[in-house]
Amino acid sequence: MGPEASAATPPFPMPAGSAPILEVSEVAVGYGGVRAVDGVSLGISPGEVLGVIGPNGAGKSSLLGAIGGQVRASRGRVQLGDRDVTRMMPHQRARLGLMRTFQTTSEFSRMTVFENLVTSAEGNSGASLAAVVLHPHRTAVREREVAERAWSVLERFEMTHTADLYGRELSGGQRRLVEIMRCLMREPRVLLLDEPMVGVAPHLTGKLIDDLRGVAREGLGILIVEHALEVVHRLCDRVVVMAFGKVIAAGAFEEVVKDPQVQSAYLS
Amino acid sequence: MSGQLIASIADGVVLAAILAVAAMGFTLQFSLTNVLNLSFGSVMTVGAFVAYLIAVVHLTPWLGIALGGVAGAVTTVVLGRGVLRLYARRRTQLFEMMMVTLGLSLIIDYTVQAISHNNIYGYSVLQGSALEMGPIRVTPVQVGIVILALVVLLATWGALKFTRMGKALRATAVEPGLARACGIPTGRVVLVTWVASGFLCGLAGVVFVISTQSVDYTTGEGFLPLVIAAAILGGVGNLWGAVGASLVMGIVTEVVAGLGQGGYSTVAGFAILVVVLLLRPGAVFGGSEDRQLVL
Amino acid sequence: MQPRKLTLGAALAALSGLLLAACGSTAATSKATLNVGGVIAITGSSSFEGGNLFEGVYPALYEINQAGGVLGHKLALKQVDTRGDPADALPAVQQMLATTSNLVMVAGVDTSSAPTIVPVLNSAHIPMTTVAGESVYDQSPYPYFWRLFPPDSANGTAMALWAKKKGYNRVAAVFGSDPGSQGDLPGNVQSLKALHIPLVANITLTPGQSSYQSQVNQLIAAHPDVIMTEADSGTAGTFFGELKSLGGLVPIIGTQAMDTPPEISAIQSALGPTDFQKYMSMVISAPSQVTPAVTAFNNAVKGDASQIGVSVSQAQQNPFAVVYYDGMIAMALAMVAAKSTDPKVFNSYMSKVCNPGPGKTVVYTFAQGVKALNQGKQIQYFGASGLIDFNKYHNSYGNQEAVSLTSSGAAVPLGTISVQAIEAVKVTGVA
Amino acid sequence: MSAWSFYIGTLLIYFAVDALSAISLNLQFGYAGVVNFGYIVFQAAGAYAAAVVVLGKSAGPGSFQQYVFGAHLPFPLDLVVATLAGALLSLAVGLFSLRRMRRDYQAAMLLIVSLIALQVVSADVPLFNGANGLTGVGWPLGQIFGLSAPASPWVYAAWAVGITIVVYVGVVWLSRSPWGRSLRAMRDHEDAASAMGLNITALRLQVFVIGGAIAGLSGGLLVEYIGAWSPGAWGYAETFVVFTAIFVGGVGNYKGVLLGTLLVPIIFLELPRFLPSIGYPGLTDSLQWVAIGLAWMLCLLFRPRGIIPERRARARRLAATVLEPSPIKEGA
Repeated sequence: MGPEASAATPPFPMPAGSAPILEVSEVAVGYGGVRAVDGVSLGISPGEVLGVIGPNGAGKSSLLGAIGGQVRASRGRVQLGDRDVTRMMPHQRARLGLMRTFQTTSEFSRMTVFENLVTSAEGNSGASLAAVVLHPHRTAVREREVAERAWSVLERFEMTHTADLYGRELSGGQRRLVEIMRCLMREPRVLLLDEPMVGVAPHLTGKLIDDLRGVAREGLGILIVEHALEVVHRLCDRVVVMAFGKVIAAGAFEEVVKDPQVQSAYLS
Repeated sequence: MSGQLIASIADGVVLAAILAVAAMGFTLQFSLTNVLNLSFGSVMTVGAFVAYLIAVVHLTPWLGIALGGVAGAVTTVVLGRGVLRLYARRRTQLFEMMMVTLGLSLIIDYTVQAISHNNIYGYSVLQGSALEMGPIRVTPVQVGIVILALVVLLATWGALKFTRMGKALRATAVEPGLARACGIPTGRVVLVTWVASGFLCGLAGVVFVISTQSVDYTTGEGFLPLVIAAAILGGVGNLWGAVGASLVMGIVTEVVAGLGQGGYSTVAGFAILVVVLLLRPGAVFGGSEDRQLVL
Repeated sequence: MQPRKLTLGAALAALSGLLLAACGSTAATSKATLNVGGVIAITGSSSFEGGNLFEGVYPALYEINQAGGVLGHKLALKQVDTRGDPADALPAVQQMLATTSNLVMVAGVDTSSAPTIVPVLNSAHIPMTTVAGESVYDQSPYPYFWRLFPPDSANGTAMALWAKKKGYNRVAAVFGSDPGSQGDLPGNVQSLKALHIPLVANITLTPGQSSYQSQVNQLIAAHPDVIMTEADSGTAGTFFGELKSLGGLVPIIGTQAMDTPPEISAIQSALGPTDFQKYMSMVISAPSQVTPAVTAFNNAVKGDASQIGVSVSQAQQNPFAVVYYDGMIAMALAMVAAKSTDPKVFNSYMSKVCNPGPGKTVVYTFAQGVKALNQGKQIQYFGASGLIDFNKYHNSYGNQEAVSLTSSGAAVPLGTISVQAIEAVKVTGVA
Repeated sequence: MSAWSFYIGTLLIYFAVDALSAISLNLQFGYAGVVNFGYIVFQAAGAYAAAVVVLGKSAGPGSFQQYVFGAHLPFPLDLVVATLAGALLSLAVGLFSLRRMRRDYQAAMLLIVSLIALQVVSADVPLFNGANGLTGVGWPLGQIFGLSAPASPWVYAAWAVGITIVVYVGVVWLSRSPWGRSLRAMRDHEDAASAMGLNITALRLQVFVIGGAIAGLSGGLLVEYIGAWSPGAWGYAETFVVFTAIFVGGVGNYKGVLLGTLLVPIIFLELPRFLPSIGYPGLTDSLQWVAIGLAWMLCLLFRPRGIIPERRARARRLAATVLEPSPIKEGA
C-alpha cells in the first residue's frame, strides 16, 4: 500500500533558497479502517502562506490535526525546524511554536478576551503549578510581561474594546480573531488555520487577509485550510489540493485550478 | 476444579444474557442521542415493578414481561421527549445532559422508594426444577433468559440491518446533520429509538428480577454500572460488541465468584474495562468531544 | 444582585424557623407527654431494624397509655432515623436531645451507630434499652445502658450447639456482608471450632447482586448437611430461591434476625410454604411459656395494629419486638417505682423492678405493676420474653430455642439451648 | 441549652467538613471541568486512613474489629496521613480515569469507581472491618489537652473551621492564580487549551490530586469527630449532595459554594427533623431525596450558574500595573 501511495503523490517543489520551517512527509491518518489522510507530504518556508483546498471529506482537517497533534498519525513524519515532533503532545508542539486554530470556534467561552490571550502566552506561568506556588514573585513579573504583550496584540488587531468581554459574548468574526490573536501571543514559527474566514463578516475579510499577510511577513509559515477560493487566491503563495486523503495537485493558485484532475475532484 | 470452572462459565452466560438485553438497549440509545443516560437503571426498576404488580394480581408472568417492557418504553419516551427536550431547547450541552439524567434517576428512584415503602418484594415466577448436565446446573427459566437474549439480539440486529427505519437510525447515529439534510425524519428516528431502547430497558428490568426473585427501588441502579461498562467496552452503538462485552463481563464475574471471592466478583467485571482502557484507550474511547446532541 | 438578597432572606427565614421550632417545643406544661426516642435505622440498608423497634415499642406505649400513662403522663414515640450510619446518627440524636422536651428514654440504637451514640446518650443521662449485639457491651461501662437481649456471639454459639445436638457434622455458613449479618458470624464460626464441627464452606454474600448462582453451586459442591445463615431479606430471598431451583436444599438454621417479618416473607416466597416449614429453622431467644405477659403483649399489638407496618401475627412472632416491648414496660415501671420521671432518679430502679428477689410480687403487665407498686409492694416484672435478670453490666438474657414456622406463621418449638450451655462454650474476643 | 450547644457545634463541624468537600469539588468541577462523581471515595480514604493510624495496632481476625496498617500516630501525623491517603488514591485513580476521553465517560468511570470501592471495602473484612466499619477512633490533638471530640464540640468546631479557613484561602488563591486561569481554559475548551501549550493531562491530574488531598483531610476531620466510619457513611449519593450544593450556590464562585453548603447539606437536610413526621417511617427521607433531585434538575434548567455566579475577571486589575492610561478606562 505504502509505495503506491507515495508514488501517487506529486513531488512538492520547495521554494529555493530557504529551508522549510515545517516539513510533513508521508503522513497518514486512519479512523478504524477509513484512511482520512493517505501519505501526504508538504513543506512551508518562513514567510510563506500555503493554502490547502479540496472538497468535503478530503482529509484537510485530519491533516491539520496530525500536524498539530490532536490526531495521531499512523505513519509518516512531522518536522518543525530541525525537531521531529511526530510523537509529541499538542502542548509540546505549541511550546515549540506550532500554533493552530480550529474548524469550529474554540475560544474559551467563559473567560474574557484578555484572559484568552494571556492564557495562551509564551511563558504563561499558569501552565505550571510549581512555578505559581514556588516562585510567586517571578510569576508576578511574568504576568506583567504577558499582559503587556496581550495589550499590544489587542491594539494591533484593534480589539482593545473587547478585552473584558467573555468569549461567548463575541460575534463569530471576533471569535476567529481571538483565536488568531491567541496564537500570536506565542510568536509562533508556524500557524495552522482551519477555515479562519467562516463567520467573518465579508467587509472584514479583506482586513483579516491583510493582517495575516502582515503576520507572515514577520517570518512565520502559515498553513491555511479554506473553502473560499477567492480568499485562498488573495492570501496564499502556493496551494495544495487534496482529495480522498491524497495530494492531487500543488503549485500556484492559477495553475492548480486549471488542472483537470482538480476540476473533476471538485465536480464529483 | 475444572467442573467448577465450567459451572461458573455457564452461570456467567446466564448473567451475560441479562446484561446483554440491557446493554443493547443502552448502546442503541447512546449511539443515537449521545446522551449517557444515567436514568436507564431507574427505568429498569420501573419495568420490574410493573411486572411485580402483574404477579400480585395473579396474571400470567408472561404478561408481566411484556408490560414491563411497555412500561420501560413509555417511561423512556416521556423522559426523552418531555424532559430531555426541554433541556435541549435550552442548549444544554451533551455533558450537562448526563447530569440531567442523573437528577432524573434520583427523582425516579426515590419516588419508587416512597411508593414501595422501601420494602423488598419477593418475585418468584416461572421457576422450575433444575436441569443437570455434567457439572452444569441450570433452571429452565435461565435457559429461557438466554434464549430471550438471543432473540432480542437477532431481532434488533435484523431491524437495524434490513428495515428502512433501521438504516435511517444508523445513518443518523453516524452523521445527524447529513441525515437530516438527506431528508431522513430524524425526529421520528429518535422517537423510535426511545421506544425500542426503552422497551429493552424495561424488559431487562423484568428479566433481572426474575433472576434475583426480588424487587426493590435499587434494583436497576445497582445493575446500571455493569450495563454502562458493557456498552462502553463493546464500543458505543455496536450491538454485537455489547453482547460480546456482556459475555466477557458475565463470565469473569461468575468465575471470580466461583473461586469464592464473591465480594470481588463485580469488581473483576469492571477491572476488565479498566485494563482495556489502560492498554488501548483508543479502542474504547474513539469518540471526540464534538459529538452533538440528537433529540 | 437581586437573587442573592432573596436567598439570604430565605436562609434567614429557615434559620428563624429552626429556632422557633426549638422554642415551641421547650415550653413544657405539667403532666405533659413524655417522649421516648426511637433511635434506629429507618432508612438505608438496615431499615429493617426500625420495623423491629416499632413492632415492640408502639404496642408497649399503647398498653401504658391505656393504663393511664406513667404517673399521669402519656408517653409518645419520637422517631429518629440514624440511617444505620454513625455520621448521620450523631446530628440526628443531638437534634433530638436539643429539641425534645421531656425526653425520658431511648429505645433502639442500631448496631452500626451504637458505638458513637451510646456514649452520647449516656452522658446526657438518657437511659436506653437496646438490642445492639456487639460484645463490647457484655461488660458495658455505661450506667444508662440496658440490654435485654443476647449478644450476637451468644446467638452464634447457640446455633452451633443446636447443630451439635441435631448431629450435623458438615456445616456451611452463608452470611451477608452487611453489618447486621456479619455480627453473628465470628461467634458462630468460633463456636463450631470449639465444638469440633467441621465448617465445609464459609460463603459471604454481597447484597444487591443479580445472582448468587456461583455461590449456590459452590455451596452444593461442598455437600453440607446444614446451612447456618443470616443475610438481609433481598439477598436471602435471591440466594435461597436459587438454591431451591438448583436442587441444593438442606436444613437451614437462621439467626434470631431471620425470624423477623421481612426475612420470613422473603424466604417463604423463595422456598414456598412447604419447603419453608420443612427446611427452615431459627435459633431465637426462647419465648416464655404463655404467661399473662405474653397475652398482654399480643393484645397490645392487636390494640395498636395501625401503627405497625406488618400484620399482627408477624409482629407477635418477632423476637426483637417482644424485647423492645419488655424494655419499654420495664422502664415505665421503673419510673412509677421511683415516683419520678427524671432519668437520673429512675434509671437505677430498672434492676429493682425486673430482677427476681425474695418477697417480690411477680407482675406480668404494666397495670399489674402499677397496682402493686401503689400498694407499696416490691415487684418483679416477668416479661413477655420471659425472666428478666440484669447483671451488673445491665445485661439480661436467657435460654435460646430452635423453632420452625408453619405456613400460617405459628412457631413450632424444636428444642431449647440453655444459657449455661452457651456460656460454657469458650469464645473469646468476638464482636 | 447545653444540648443545643452540642447540636449547633456538631452542625458547625459538619458545615466545615461539607465546605471542604464543596471547595474541593468546585476547584475540580467549577474551575477545571473535571466531574468527580467518585468524590466521596477520596473522603472515605482519608477517614479510614486517619482511623487506622489513630486506633493503634489491630487485634487481628476474630477480634472486635480488624484493619490494616494499625498505628498510634501523634498529632498532626494523623491528618497528614489522611491527606496523603486522599491524594495518593486520587493519583492512582486519576492515572487511568483522567486520560483523554469524553467528559461524560469520565464521569461515568468515576461513578463506577465509587461503587466498586464501596463493594470492596464492605466485602473485605480484613481491610477496614467490612460493613461493620471502624469505631472508637479518637482525636490525637484533643488528647494532648485531655479533650475528647464528641464531648467538646465547640473546641472541635473551632479546630475544624480553622482548618477550613486555611484551605479556603489557599484554594481561592490558587484558583485566582495564573494556574487557576489555565484550569478554566481547559474547562472551556480542552483541545484549544492543549493547542495553546497547556499540558492538559498534568493540569487535570494536579487538580484531581489537590482535590483528593482536601477530600482526605475532610474525611480525617470527620472521623476523628464522630469516632466511627463505615460503608454506610459514603454511599455514592453523598457526592451528589455536595454537587447540588455547588449548583445551588454557584459553580465557580467560592462564596456561592459556601452559601450552597449552608443551604443544602445543612439547612435543607436538617430542617425535616424539625417537622412532624408524615406517613410511614422513612417517607420523609425518600421525599427529601426526590427534592434534591428536583433542585438539581431545576438548577440545571433555570440557573445553571447558581445563586452567586462565577465572577468576571476584569483586565483592568492587570492592566493598571502595565499601561497608563489603560485603554479600558478610556473605553469605559
